[in-house]
Parts: sequence; structure tokens; C-alpha cells
Amino acid sequence: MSDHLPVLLVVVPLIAAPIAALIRSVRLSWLIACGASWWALYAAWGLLSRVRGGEVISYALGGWPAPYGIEYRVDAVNAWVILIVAAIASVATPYAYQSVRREVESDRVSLFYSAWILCLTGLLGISVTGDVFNVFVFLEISSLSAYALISLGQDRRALTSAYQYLIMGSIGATFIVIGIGLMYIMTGTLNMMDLSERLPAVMDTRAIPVAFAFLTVGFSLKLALFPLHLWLPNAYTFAPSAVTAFIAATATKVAVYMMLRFFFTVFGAAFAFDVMQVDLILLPLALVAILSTSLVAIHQQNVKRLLAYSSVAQIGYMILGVSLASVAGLTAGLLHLFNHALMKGALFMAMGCVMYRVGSVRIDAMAGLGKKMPWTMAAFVVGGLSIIGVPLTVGFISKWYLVQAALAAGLWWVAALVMVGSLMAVIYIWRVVEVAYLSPAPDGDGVAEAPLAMLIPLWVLVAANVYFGVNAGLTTEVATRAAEILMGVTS
Amino acid sequence: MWIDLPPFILLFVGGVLAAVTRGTLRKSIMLAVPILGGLNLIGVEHGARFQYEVAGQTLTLFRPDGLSLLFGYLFHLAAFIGNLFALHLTDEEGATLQHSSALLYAGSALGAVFAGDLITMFVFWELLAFTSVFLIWARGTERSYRTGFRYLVIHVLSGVLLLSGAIIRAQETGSIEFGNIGLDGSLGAWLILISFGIKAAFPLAHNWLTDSYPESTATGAVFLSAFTTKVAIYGLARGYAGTEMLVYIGAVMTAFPIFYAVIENDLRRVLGYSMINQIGFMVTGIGLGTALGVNGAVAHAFNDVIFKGLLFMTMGSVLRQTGRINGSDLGGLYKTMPWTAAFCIVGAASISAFPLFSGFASKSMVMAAALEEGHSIVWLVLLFAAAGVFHHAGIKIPFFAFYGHDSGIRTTDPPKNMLVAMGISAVLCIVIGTFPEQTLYRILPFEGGYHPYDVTHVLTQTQLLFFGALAFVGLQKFHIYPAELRSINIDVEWLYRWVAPRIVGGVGSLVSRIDGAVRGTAVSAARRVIAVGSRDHAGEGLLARTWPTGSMLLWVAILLVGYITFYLAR
Amino acid sequence: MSHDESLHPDRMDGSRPEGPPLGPYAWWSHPAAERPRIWDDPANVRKLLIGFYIACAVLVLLELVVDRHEYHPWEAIFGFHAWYGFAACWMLVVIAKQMRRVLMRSEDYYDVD
Amino acid sequence: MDDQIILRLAAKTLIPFILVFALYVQFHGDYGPGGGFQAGVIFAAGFVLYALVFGLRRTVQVMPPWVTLACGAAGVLLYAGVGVVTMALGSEYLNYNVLAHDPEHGQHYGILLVELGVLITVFGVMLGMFYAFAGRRSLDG
Repeated sequence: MSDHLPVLLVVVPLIAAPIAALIRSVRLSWLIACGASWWALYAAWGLLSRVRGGEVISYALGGWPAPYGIEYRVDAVNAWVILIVAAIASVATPYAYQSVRREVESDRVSLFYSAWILCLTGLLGISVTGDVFNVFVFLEISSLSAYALISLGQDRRALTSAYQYLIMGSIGATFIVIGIGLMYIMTGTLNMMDLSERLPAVMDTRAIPVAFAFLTVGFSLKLALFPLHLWLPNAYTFAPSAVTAFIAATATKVAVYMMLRFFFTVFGAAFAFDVMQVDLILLPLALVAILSTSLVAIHQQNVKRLLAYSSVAQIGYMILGVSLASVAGLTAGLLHLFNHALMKGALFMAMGCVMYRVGSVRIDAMAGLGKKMPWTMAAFVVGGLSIIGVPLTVGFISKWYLVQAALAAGLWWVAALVMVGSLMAVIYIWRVVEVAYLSPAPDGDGVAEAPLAMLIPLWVLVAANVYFGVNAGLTTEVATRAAEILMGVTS
Repeated sequence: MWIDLPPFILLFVGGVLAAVTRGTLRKSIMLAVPILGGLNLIGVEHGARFQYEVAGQTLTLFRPDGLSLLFGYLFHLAAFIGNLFALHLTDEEGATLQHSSALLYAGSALGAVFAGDLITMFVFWELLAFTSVFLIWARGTERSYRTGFRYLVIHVLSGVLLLSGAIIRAQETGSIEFGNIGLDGSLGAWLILISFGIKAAFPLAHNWLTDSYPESTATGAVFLSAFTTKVAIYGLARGYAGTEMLVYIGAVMTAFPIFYAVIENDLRRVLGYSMINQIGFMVTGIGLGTALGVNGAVAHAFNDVIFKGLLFMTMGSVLRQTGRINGSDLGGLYKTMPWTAAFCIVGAASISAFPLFSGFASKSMVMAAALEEGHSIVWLVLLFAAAGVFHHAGIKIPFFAFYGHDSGIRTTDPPKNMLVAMGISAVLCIVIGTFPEQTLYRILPFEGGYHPYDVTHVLTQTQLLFFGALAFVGLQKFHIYPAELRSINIDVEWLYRWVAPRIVGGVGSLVSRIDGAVRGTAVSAARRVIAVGSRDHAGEGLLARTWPTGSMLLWVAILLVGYITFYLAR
Repeated sequence: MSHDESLHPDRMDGSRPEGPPLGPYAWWSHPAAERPRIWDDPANVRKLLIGFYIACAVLVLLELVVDRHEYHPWEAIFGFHAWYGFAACWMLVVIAKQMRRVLMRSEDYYDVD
Repeated sequence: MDDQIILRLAAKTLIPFILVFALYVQFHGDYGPGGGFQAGVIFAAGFVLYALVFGLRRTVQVMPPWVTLACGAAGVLLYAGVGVVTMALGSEYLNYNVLAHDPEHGQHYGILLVELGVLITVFGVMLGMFYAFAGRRSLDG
């Protein structure tokens, strides 16, 4: 069975999704979703522990060998991303039960879980496959189900937000498929490894830079790189709370992975950064993303929207690391990929708890919650400290590596701007904390602490924030190894 | 030594336990934890341990050596005395919060001095601020809330500087180990020095101390006075011993606060100023860098924690018993608070460095070291400051609180635990002052004997102090001495509490009140930046609004064209 | 404990509770009454000051008897520490008093926006 | 459209052929142009035509919405299930060689089954979408 792990990782959720849709019982379909995500976590851990040492697992679908058939290919890079996705899913799914019961109409819940599992399937599939067209297929699976999930939000605006996301996401996917098509025309292959061997021969043509441009824009859209992030704030704000927590912590991360895979593995770092000089575009955009969207976040009145803008800023940090095009920078970016999933997951889950009890996530609705929902708000504070980058939290680890990488590249001012971004995070997190802890609560609204079924997953993530902030050994080891693989450095 | 553990762990555990227990159990924990921790340090083996490899750097949680152990003993002692002093607190006074944060605060200080690398140091550096601010906030007044906030901001800033310095040093030297740094002209060394300087209340960065300590609770000030600045002194002694600039900084620190202290009305703020003055002696000693100088500095730090703690305890008792702390409201309390008055005099004698009191044993080391190194001017300034400190801390505090004009307030001595705590400190002051060579000098980090009690030292110091007192008597007789007035005196904080809010004013309601015409061009430019930022980033601003799908598509198209052009142009 | 009573606002101004007039030794039977304290008597204060002046004089004159080391050339001046301490403190107060003209503000200076 | 007799007759005649054509496209899909996607759409188109001519109410009687949902799910299950079976038979996922004694036959069966899964899903989803747009009623009818 362990030989089939790469494909089972995707197939088990793929089978679970239609079953969840067929079963009209809320509890059962939820249980199936839990099972699927826990399976994914188990499989992800199995894969990661196999490839940690540097081994590469290749699985030929249908028995067709690599360049002809679809190949699933796992190395430290995607095993890492798979683990992130699976870990977040296996915490977010248990959390979703109560939250979804409150926020989604009951006759749609089993379909909701079906879409949820499909989204997970798509994200895992993108990460595991070694075939560029397969990437597109799974991208569509995850995106379409994500649109559906977001449209299920309580607010009327959820529908228009999902629609906008659909338009933008589809354009992004279309651009990606155009890029893939151009590459296929020029090389006649869709396998990543094969492409990376054949592409250098046709690098000088016009088609390949154009393909590269389409892919860059497509990925930028999908991962919400400034200024193509405009679909994200509304989608995150109006989606059901559990969906926000899940998607915010995974979807953009997988998009970043796609970008890394194409830039580094398919095109090769030399082409992307030395010939195309994509870093000249990514670095300024990342910095503008960090500063501008943090500033927007400071002005937000809706905390989910605030966190959404903060996510765009955090994506800026990841892309900043990538744009340094060094092992250190990539390590920082990949670390932040994981760490940001932990902190944003925790923060959005905390907001889900508030939504569950208070019914609003506007800042003024937080008044006095520090007393009324102590565990929820304490979790928010820890998550917030992590976003800021306070030591003993994962946020610090990311920032530390990022600043080190920037300094190693001789970019002092970049390191300084990263610090400025942290200070801005202090402001927007503090705005929430101040209202929650220092404003008096409105009298007699009977708000109680969130149910245990939501608090436990939330605190699992909070604990992970602290644990991996203190003991960063595993995360840095894997991120470094993944960065080395991407840069083509063997150690 | 029974268990080889970094000392902060025990204190942290105690802090958490104090938060969840009540009554006698908590009181026992409060007293037992510092005692056990302190005993556990006795006979501890030197050398770094509890080291963890993270990302190619070594974090060292426990590095006992001569220097750090002295502070280790000191902080346990201070925690014990402070806890004893605060033992009576009731729930109305925020006992849980104060007890718990006091232990955590002491633990952070211990963590910082035993940290073997700059990153661990930084973590505890920030924890110092975050655990202690509750001792200010527990006062529960609007003013203390705001003060606590300013305190926090300044200390977080100090931490950020330390971290930046550490990162830069890691880049330059490849190591984050905390040893002698010295000013070699590199940016990292400067940032770390500034960070330490802020915490040590260097001139112009000193204001957080006189701003926050007087606003803390009656018992909280005792802890605050013991830890934060002493950790900074430890840092300077470890990292910057022998940096000549510190000699002059220290000299300035000894001199300028005493002017403020003379005209300050809030007696705890007077103590704050005299604290800066005492730290000045330590900074000078560290700057001299000789064995005598650094020994004197850390010895003075040791003594300062005890006698300044004692003075803060007596003033805390006065505040608790009368509800007042301004010199203009007090007087004649010796009648009803005789014990407190007596302890206050012991503390005053110690800080003034009277022979047989602890200050004498350490202050004279620094001054002797200054002379040895040939710093005549600095020595004269120190001498001036030594006379001045007697004037404001040695005479002014006891005189205006306990003697002088009878304010008519009738009260009693504070509860027994407070008296006992003060009594222990007072005894320590006298014992260390009388037998320094048998007590304090034995745990000093550097070799080199020093004998404070020779005829010259005793005579000259007594002359200095007596004639200082004579001046006080004369000034009172001729009514030259400034009366205690209900007032405050502006200090550096004026810049950020008065000037800055009126200039920047970009935030909140202030902005509408201030007429833009007054501001200079630079300020209006800054305002424009903020305004532009807000316009685009707030509410329905350019970058914050929900965009129509069509406009988003336009962006996509523009970017695509841009990228293609860019790539093809390669 | 009695210290709690002492915080009673009525007594903060030093007035004693209402009651019949008290005789000179009333403090013995009425603890609340005022017992004359040592520094209430100006004669005691005067004695203290005289003792203090004598001590000052003796301290300076001791220099004639005691063999004092000189670590710094200025210490050779007769009574250097004495007059330096006196001058330092006098100057300190005079300067500080002048500083008040510039620095002193009302107590609620920062509280008013 | 009860009065449009020609339309009704034409539709009645055409619909069976449409459905059979869909199956033709499906079974032809293993070696020639065609396959489950196209077949599923054509199959669904037959029902859409029926609904356009005879009304949604009667169509829903023939093909209730829950069936479309079930089809959408079942097709995926069939597809994924074939892969699981090949795995259970000791080969890679979707390696049809092991489905029969002869690898060639195995490939034949495998591709047919998988395409059938695709057909069912596409049919279910297309018709479900049509219901959702046309009926403005929930899928449960």
C-alpha cells in the first residue's frame, strides 16, 4: 500500500467527496470529510518521512512510464506543501462542524462537505502531480469547489464575491493553461521533468517568454500577488468562517507552490531569474504588497477583511523570499508558507468562534470579548503575536530567516521594510486586542465562550504556532532541503 | 545546587502557580520560590549549558559565571523582599495580577542575565517589558494606563533595536553569542548599545523611568526599581566594559537628574531621578573598564537594588497609608509611622553613601577607579553628584515625608509583612555597609582587593555629606530652599507628550483641533503623506474598496502586456 | 488592623474625632489624642542643630590631626571635601530653583489635550 | 408548448436517437474521437430538449433532480473505483492491463468503464445545472 501512497493521497478524498454528497446526513458527511482529511494527513506524513532524506518518489498512473503518462512525483518540496494542506484540513474539518451548522443552510451541508473534500482533493492533486496539465485539472477542481464554498456564506455579498473570484480565478487558470499550451506546442511534452530537459533548446523563441508571461500573471492572480489580489478580501470576508480558515491557510500556499514549481523546476532558476529577471518584478511587488495592504488592514473595520488584507501582505513576505532567488530566501519563503498557514488558520478560526457567538466580526462587536470569550480571544492574541513576529511564535522564525536572507543578499533596506511591516502588524492586531480587552462589553447580550468542538481545533493550531516557534528544527530542516532541491543545490 | 536548571524556569512556574492559587498557599509560593531558586544557585558550576541548535545558531539558556551569578543572587533576593513586601495585597488591589506578574518579571530578569546569546537575551528583554507593565497598570488609574503604554512602547522599541543589532552581528560575525562587544564602529554594536542604553535610562532616553515608576502601584515600584535597569547594567558590563564613551555618559547621568530631583514634588519621582543618578555611577564604572571600576559598578548595582528598593518600600508604605505621595502634602509622619521613618533614614544613609552604610562600600570603588584612570573632571562631577544625591534623596525624602512641616496626617505603620521586608533590607544595608569585605566583595566577578574603610575615605566622605547637609540647613534658614509646590516639571517626555501630539496629530481627534498653519513645512509634508495614505488605504480608498470585476480585468490585461513586453525585451 | 481605619477620609486632614476637650496627658488614656513629639519642641530642634554645627567644625578640624592621603592634587586644599560639598549643594539648589522658571507646569499639564 | 404539435412529434422522434447517439459517441471513444465528456453532454441534451418541449414538470417526473445529483456522484465513484480495483489487483492506479486476462482486453474494459463514469458524471452535472437555472427550485424538487 505504501507504494501507492502518492495516488491514494488524492484518490481517497476523491472517492469520499461523492459519497459525502450522496449521504444526506450532516453528521455522516462531516465524519467522511474528517476521515478524508485525516487520511490525507497520514499519507502526507508518510510521504514526507520518505522524501526527507532526499529520495524522490515517482508514481506512474495507469502504468504508463513518465514522459508519456501522468506522473505523480514527490520530493521534499511538494511533500512539504502537501503536509501543510493536509494538516490544516485535518484541523479545520473538525472545527467546521459547529461553525457550518450555524452559518450554512442545513439542506446544503452535505453538499458543502462534498465541495470541501473536493477542494482538498484539488489542492493535494496540484501539489502531488508531476504533470503540468494535471496541475491545471486539479487547479480547476480546487477552484470550482472553492467558489461554491465561498458562495455559501451567510451574507448576500458572498454570492457576488464568489462570482468575482470565479471570474478572476478562471482568467488566472486560463492564462496558466495558455502558458502550458504554448510550452506543449514548443516541446511536445507535459511532464515537468521532461519539460525542464527540453525547454532550454527552445528558450530563445518568442513563444517561451510569452508562455512565461502568461504563467506569471496566472500565478500572480491565483496567489493574490499585489495588485492582482483584489478578489481576495471580499472572498475571504464573506465566505463561511470555516471556509475562510481553510482556504486562507491553504489555497494561496498551493498557488505559491505552483509558481515555485514552474519557475524553479520547469523553467529553472537560471532562466527565470537570470534571463527573465522575474525578481525585478516580484521584489517590488512583494514590498508594495507588504506595505500597502498592511496599511489597508490598519483601516479595516471588519476583522475578517482586516485579516484578509493581512494575508495579502503575508503573501508578499513569501514572494519576497522567493524573489531573492537564493537558498536562504527560498527557505524563508517556504517556512513562511507553513508558518503563515498556522497563524492565519488560527486567527480566522478565532474569528469563526466570534461569528458563532456574536454573529458579527466587526471591530466594534469585539468589545469586551476578552472577558466573555477568554479562550477565543487569547488564541487571537497568540495568533496576532505570531503575525507580528514575536519570538517564541512561528512568525518570528519566518521573519528571522527572511531578514537574514535579505541581509545576506545585501538588501539592508528590504530587511528594514520587513521590520516596518511587522510594526504595521502590531497596529492592526492591537486595534482588535484593544477593543476586545479594554472596551467595556455591552450589557446583557449573554455571549458565552465558543463550543469546545471549535475551541479544541483552534487551540491545536495555536499550540502549533508556539511549538514550531520554539522548536523550529523540523520545519527549518525540511524547508531548507526543499529550497536546495528547488535551487538545484545538492548537499 | 540540587537541580541544574535555568533559574527563570522556577520563577515562571511560580508565576503561573501564583495566578491559579489563593490565600496562604499562594503566599507560601511567593516566598518559597525565590528562596528555593536562590539556594539552588549556590555553588553552581560555571559554564554554558542548556544549549540548543536552531538554524545553525546556538541558543544558550543558562550561562552562570561570576558576573551573571552576582545578578542571579541579587534578583532572587530582590524578588524575595519584594514578594514579602507585597504579600498583604488583597483581591481589590489586583493581588493575583500583581503577584503573578512580579514573579514572571523576576523570572524574565533572571532569564536575561543567564542568557548566553543575544537572541535568548532579546526574548527575555521583551518579556521584561510585557510582564512588568502590569505592575503599572494594576494601579488602575487612567494616568497609569497611559503611562504603562508609553513604557511598553519604549521598551518594545529597545527590544527591536536589540534584535536588529543581534541580526546584524550574526551577519557580521556569524555568531549570536553574547560576550564582549565593544564599540568597533559597526552598526550592530551601536544598535545593541542604544538598546541597552534605553533600558539603562541613558540621558534623553531616561524619561520612561521617571514617567512610569511613580505611576505604578505602591508595591509594584519596588519590583520595577530592582530589575529592568539592572539587567541593562548587566548587559553593559558584559558587552561594553571599557567603552570610554560610557564614562562620560555615566557622569552626565549622575549629575543632571539631581537638579530635577530637587524641584520635584512627587517623592517617588524624586527616587526615580536619584535612581538615574545611581545608575550613572554604575555606567561610569563600566566605562572605566578596570577590574575596580566594573566591580564597583556591579557592587553598586547590588546595593542599589537593596537601598533603592528600601526607599521605594518606605514611600510605597507612605502612599498606601496616606494615599498621598507629594512632598507638598506630606510631613510630620514620623509621629505615626516611626518604623517606616527609621527604615527610610537607613535607606537614605545608604544611598548617600554614609560610612557604615552599603552605598559607601560600592560608590567609593567607582570614584576611586575614576581617579586611578586619571579622569579628574569626571571625578569632580561624581563628587558633586555624591553630594547632590545626599541632598535630594538622603535629606529631602525623609525630611519632607516624615519631618518638616506637620501636614496633620495621622496614620499608622504599614502591615507587618511590609515592615519585615523593609527591616530585612535595612539590616542588609547596614551589614553590607559595615562588613563589605566579608559579604558583597566575595561575590564580585573580578579579582582585586579594595578596602573602603581607611581614614581618608571615611573622613572626606563624612565631610562632604555633613557640609552638604549644612548647606541644606542654611538654605532652609534663609528661605532659599524651593518650597514643595503642586506641580510637575517638564522633561524629555515633553517632546513626546506635549510637542509630538501637537505636531504629528495625524491620529484621532487631535488632528482637527490643530491649526495646520502653525506647523512647519516638514510637518505638513508628513501630514500629507499620512493623508494620502489614508485616502488610498482607508474606507473606500483606492486600494481598499471593492473593485468592479471589469477594473480588475483591466489590471490583469495591463500586467500581462507589461510582463510580455518586459520578458521579450530581455 | 488599625491602619485601615487610619485611611478613613474624615481623619486624613488630621482632625481628631468629635468629643470632649482633652487635657495635656489625655494621650495616655485617649490614644487618638496628640502626644507631644520630640521635634514639636523648637528647643529640641535647636539642640540638634547646634550639635550638628559642632560636628561640622570637628570634621574640618580633624584634618589638622589626621594624616590624609591625597589621590588628587586638589584634595591638598584644606577642607576640600567640606567646602566642595557645601558649594555643590548650594549651587545645586540655586540652579534648580531657576530651572523651575522654565520647567514648571501645572499638575494636569499633560492631561489637558 | 402543448399546442406545438410538430415540435412535440419531432422531439419525441429525435430524443431516442439523441440518446443512442450519445451512447455511440461513448462506446466509440476508446479508439476514435469521442468519449465520456461529449457523450454525457449529448445525453443530457436529450433531456434538455424534452424539458424545453414538454415542460420541466414532466421532465422532473422522468428524471428527478436527486437522480442527477446521484449520477454526478456515482460517475466519479465509478471512475475512481476502477482505479482502486486495478490497485487491488496489484498494479498501478488505473493500469487497466490487469482487468482481464489479456492486457489488450483489459485496456478496452478499463477505458470503457472509466469513460462511462465520466459520462454519468457529466450527464448528472449538466442536467443538474439545467434544473438549477431553469427551475429556480432546489435540487430536491
